[in-house]
Amino acid sequence: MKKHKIMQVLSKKIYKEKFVELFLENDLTPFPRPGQFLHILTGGAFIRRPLSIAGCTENSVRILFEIKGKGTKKLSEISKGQYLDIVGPVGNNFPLPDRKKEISLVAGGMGLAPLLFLASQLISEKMNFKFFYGARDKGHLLDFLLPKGDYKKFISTDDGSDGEKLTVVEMFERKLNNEKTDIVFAAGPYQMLKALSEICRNNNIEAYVSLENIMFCGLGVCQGCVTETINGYKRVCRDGPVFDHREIKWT
Amino acid sequence: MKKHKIMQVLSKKIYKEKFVELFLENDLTPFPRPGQFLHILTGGAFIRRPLSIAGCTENSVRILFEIKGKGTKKLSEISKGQYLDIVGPVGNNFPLPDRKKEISLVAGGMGLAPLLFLASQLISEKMNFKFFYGARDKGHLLDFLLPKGDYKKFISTDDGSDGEKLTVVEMFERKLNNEKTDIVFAAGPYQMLKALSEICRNNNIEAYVSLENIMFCGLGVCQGCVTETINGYKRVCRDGPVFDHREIKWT
Amino acid sequence: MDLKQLKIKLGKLVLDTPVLPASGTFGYGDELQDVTDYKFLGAIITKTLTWEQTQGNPPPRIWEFENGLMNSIGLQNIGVRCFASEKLSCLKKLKKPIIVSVGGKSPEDILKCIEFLDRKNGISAFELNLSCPNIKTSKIISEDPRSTFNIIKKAKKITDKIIIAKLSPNVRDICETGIAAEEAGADILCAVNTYKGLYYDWNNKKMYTGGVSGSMIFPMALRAVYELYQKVSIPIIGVGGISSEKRALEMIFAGASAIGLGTFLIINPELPMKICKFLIDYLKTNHTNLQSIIGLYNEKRQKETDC
Amino acid sequence: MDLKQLKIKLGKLVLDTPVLPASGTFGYGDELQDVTDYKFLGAIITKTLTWEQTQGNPPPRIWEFENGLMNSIGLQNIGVRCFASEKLSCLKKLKKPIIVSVGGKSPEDILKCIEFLDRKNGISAFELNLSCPNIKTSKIISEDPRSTFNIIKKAKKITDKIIIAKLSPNVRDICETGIAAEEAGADILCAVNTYKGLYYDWNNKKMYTGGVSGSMIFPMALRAVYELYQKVSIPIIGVGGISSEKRALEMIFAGASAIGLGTFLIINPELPMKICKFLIDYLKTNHTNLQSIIGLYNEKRQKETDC
Ligand SMILES: Cc1cc2nc3c(=O)[nH]c(=O)nc-3n(C[C@H](O)[C@H](O)[C@H](O)COP(=O)(O)OP(=O)(O)OC[C@H]3O[C@@H](n4cnc5c(N)ncnc54)[C@H](O)[C@@H]3O)c2cc1C
Ligand SMILES: Cc1cc2nc3c(=O)[nH]c(=O)nc-3n(C[C@H](O)[C@H](O)[C@H](O)COP(=O)(O)OP(=O)(O)OC[C@H]3O[C@@H](n4cnc5c(N)ncnc54)[C@H](O)[C@@H]3O)c2cc1C
Ligand SMILES: Cc1cc2nc3c(=O)[nH]c(=O)nc-3n(C[C@H](O)[C@H](O)[C@H](O)COP(=O)(O)O)c2cc1C
Ligand SMILES: Cc1cc2nc3c(=O)[nH]c(=O)nc-3n(C[C@H](O)[C@H](O)[C@H](O)COP(=O)(O)O)c2cc1C
Ligand code: FES
Ligand code: FES
Repeated sequence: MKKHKIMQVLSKKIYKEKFVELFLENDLTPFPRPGQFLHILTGGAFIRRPLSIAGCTENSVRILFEIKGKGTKKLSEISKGQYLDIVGPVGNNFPLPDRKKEISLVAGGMGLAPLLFLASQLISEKMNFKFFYGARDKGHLLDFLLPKGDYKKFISTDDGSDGEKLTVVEMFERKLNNEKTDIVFAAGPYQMLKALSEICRNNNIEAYVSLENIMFCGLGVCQGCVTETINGYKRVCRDGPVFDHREIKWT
Repeated sequence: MKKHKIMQVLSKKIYKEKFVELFLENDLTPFPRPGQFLHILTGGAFIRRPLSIAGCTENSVRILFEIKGKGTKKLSEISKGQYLDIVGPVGNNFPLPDRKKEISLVAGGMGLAPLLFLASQLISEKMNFKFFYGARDKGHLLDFLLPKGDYKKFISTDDGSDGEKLTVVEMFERKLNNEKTDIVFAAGPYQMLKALSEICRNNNIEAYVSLENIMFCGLGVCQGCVTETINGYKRVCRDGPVFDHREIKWT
Repeated sequence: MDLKQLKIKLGKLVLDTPVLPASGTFGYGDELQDVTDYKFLGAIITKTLTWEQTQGNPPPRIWEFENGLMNSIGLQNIGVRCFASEKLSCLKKLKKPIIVSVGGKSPEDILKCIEFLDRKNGISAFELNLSCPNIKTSKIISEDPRSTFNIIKKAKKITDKIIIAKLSPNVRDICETGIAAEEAGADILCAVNTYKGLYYDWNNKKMYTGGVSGSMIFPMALRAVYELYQKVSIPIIGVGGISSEKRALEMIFAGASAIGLGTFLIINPELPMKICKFLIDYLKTNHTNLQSIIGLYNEKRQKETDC
Repeated sequence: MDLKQLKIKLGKLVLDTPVLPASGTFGYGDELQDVTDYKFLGAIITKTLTWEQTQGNPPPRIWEFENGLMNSIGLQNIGVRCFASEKLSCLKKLKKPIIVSVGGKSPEDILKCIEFLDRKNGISAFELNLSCPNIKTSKIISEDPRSTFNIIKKAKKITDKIIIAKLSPNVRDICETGIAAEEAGADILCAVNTYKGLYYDWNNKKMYTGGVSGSMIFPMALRAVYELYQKVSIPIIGVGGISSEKRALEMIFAGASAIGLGTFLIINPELPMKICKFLIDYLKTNHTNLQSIIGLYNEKRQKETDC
């Protein structure tokens, strides 16, 4: 029984009313890698909810989520000191890239969460990268959560209320000439990833994207979360959530 | 739409950890009579829960309940200012007795609730009566809630931790010689009422008892709450909860 | 709230709104006036009546689940004759179509009820309860297409009033009985009655059988209406676990021309009002009308059967 | 915790505990070792395998209710041959009886699987999935007693291994198929698979069909086992909505010799442990043994069929 855990909430913060950051006692084995997620019983919904690991130290695990519906609503009401029923860490992870490559992280909306973890890892590995991050509007922008470090940040909002008035994918494309990219790590809504995939394909850029499907088991045993790939249906929870963008049959 | 109400909690008290008294804004029509009850959506259980009206003024309705299971547990967590979804007042009532009769109220456990209301009514009508009240033990005894007034009180507990060490029915029987009774109004557990009925029958005492069956509609339309009587199945929620004890086929 | 646009015709049965009470949680029809606003109800329906007065099953009769209820009332009722003499005249004053639910231990009993009531004024339709799981002495008629066909056929011979066949969901394929009912001449189908369930009481160590209703049966009831709508062309009253405005509309999307509220009429007496309001808002926002949204998302409905 | 007293024989199938995983939420059998403690499970069971590798249905495949789940996986699996070469050897190391669930689009497909696997070592039993509601190209075999009888009869001819018939609850009377299975020689019944349901998705305005599982189906599943126990004498594995220790025991009281956990094995991976603990406590407090409490409160079981 290594992956089913009851973990204590160490601290909780709420940003802009609908974004919640929890630090949990780190009881996870093996040590999580960026891209992996926790499958959490929220109390507000019948099945667990998948949330990316947004950061991890020896002592604590960080999650960051938007209040969307019944599950995340209930989860947002938890207090410091209370416990969460968790399965994790689960899923695969972003592959660690070659040092020599030009790396870009591209986050749309709450796709920020897994990329925060990846960014911290790259920083501690002293690897260079660029961070592209876009949100709907200023009220949805959590750029203050980006880790400190010596890397370039590009911020956009769909309505221009902060940063550039572009989608994050448009921004990424426009900068391509000046900001060379060999490999992309991306997370966010399906349509955003699809658009990004197209650009990467056209520009011959390697890209790994993290998908968000509805999940039941989160453990690879129920076949509930599949996405269509060129190799047939694959489980987002176990074969993913991170996929080489060329493998996915975008719909 | 007169009997389906959203009523505000005016105040709340908890006694001995498991007994809860709520005063609700009195929005009820017609004005409730002793014996009637409210059918309350607790939030903790699928169907409503019936609770006797334990008192009533122009401005407020009082209920008094023991935390028994999921419904009453959830109900006990309500706070002043919050609202309850209520159907009521429903059920029949204790018949107002003849002034010339010797009246006894006999309450076992939470049977206290409807009899508190009846006692207040008798007091305000300036009618004389005796109050017999028994509980399991001291921890279950709420005799401090008995209304002030010039009437005789007899208190017992099953284990003798307070009052006489008798069941309330035994106590009632023993006092019969000294404390003449013509008519009894009783509420409490089924077995207690059954024993009391036997005594009343043997001593030719008139008796009205309030039954507690599981109820769905509380309105007389589903036939779910019936009890067997000499006149066939009768609905406890509508034909009762108060029955002439001779009508009931005790099981 | 302008209810006019909620008027709907189920064949000859004209309803002010598509929101109906379900049989068994509405008493004999006029008892809930001080609890729910009848304005939002399309018709009155009675508890299932039998030829003789019926005692019903011994208590307990109600058991509770997290999201539903099990009952074993056993059709306790005053009998059709007593109903006709004591209740019917009050119902007429409500100025709504009166649907009388009839049932019994045998097809003959049911037909006797219809024959007797057919002579009374003011009744719009008979709902044949072919699906009560709680009468221990007889089989459920609508578990069998032949028996369903036979009783409807006979009923149609003795009355010109509208015949609604209330179907059991405890079958392999509800279309088998639905089609049988349609072929025999039923005017309307009502689907579904309760699901056969069991409850174990830890207090007295006893098992109780009964019929399960409430939100927990909704996905199955919705499926039943969806399947029926693809195979029959008479209107369907969708019943089973409707607990909210959204679920009422889903039932209509699946193919119901009207919906019935049983368990949740008691739990939330304001639900008829809320459903009417929600429907009106939906129709307005989507520039459509009630008739057009019946079966709207039931893509499999064959065009041929659409008449 | 002394598990010895939870040992139970279902005919020739000997289980360390009566708590089993249900097919479809346990992968190919060895994947949940880092989530739930296998010590508390009486056997290993596989996802239903088909002769050819199966793609399954297009996503989405999972929908959620307040107290349950609907799935339409469509039997995605690697196929029996790949299973035999890649998975079976790992399963043997677990030292538990291995139950292989087999299914397919036709009876022939199922029989082919059994014929092939019968030659492999280490398999204790075949569970014939006669009840998957999510294969759109074929009828559910166990909706029909004759088809059920036929396939079991044929299966018994080609293997000496234990045959478990997994039954559909989407029938008029599950005893009809249960008896057919028994008469054809089935060693054990497994009841029930999922209930046919429908889900409407407001986001994309689509209706999805699937099979409903989880707590909401428990009273119906319990009833199915209760009815079967009165009519058949082979052991029954009770499955459907078991969400707690109490409900596991209720299933046993109704007549199940073992119980299967599907949905709640995922929701609460500690449930097998909790059920074992609860059972042991119950047996101790009541000075009894597991065998004696099977069907204990199923008062209607005929003494004659008790063998
Ligand atoms: C691998 C993975 C990692 C994720 N990481 C994060 C994260 O770090 N932060 C974050 O804010 N969100 C994350 N999500 C999305 C998050 O899981 C959903 O927002 C959440 O499950 C919504 O639940 P709810 O009960 O609040 O909403 P619901 O009331 O269920 O519905 C709201 C919306 O969310 C969708 N949804 C419901 N359940 C799921 C599910 N299991 N998976 C995906 N979508 C669902 C519904 O289709 C609906 O449109 C992640 C999803 C996946 C698959
Ligand atoms: C007319 C009437 C008036 C009542 N007045 C009072 C009162 O004033 N104060 C008070 O403390 N209690 C009163 N009761 C009893 C009260 O309704 C139950 O204690 C309460 O419903 C238990 O609900 P629960 O969800 O907390 O318990 P549950 O979790 O449901 O179960 C706990 C126990 O309560 C029993 N129970 C459950 N539902 C009902 C129900 N609807 N009716 C009766 N018993 C039930 C169960 O069989 C079980 O043994 C009255 C009951 C009736 C019928
Ligand atoms: C207490 C109760 C009594 C019922 N009595 C009847 C009845 O007399 N006749 C009938 O056709 N259906 C009866 N039903 C079934 C309902 O009409 C309805 O078909 C079923 O409950 C499913 O709908 P629901 O989930 O909205 O309650 C009864 C249901 C309940 C809960
Ligand atoms: C996601 C999922 C997949 C399933 N796949 C199978 C399967 O492959 N074969 C099978 O016989 N039953 C399958 N079932 C049915 C379960 O084995 C079980 O019979 C049913 O879910 C009822 O039990 P539960 O309520 O405990 O889940 C599946 C159920 C679920 C939820
Ligand atoms: S959610 Fe079960 S396999 Fe992915
Ligand atoms: S609870 Fe419905 S008639 Fe009494």
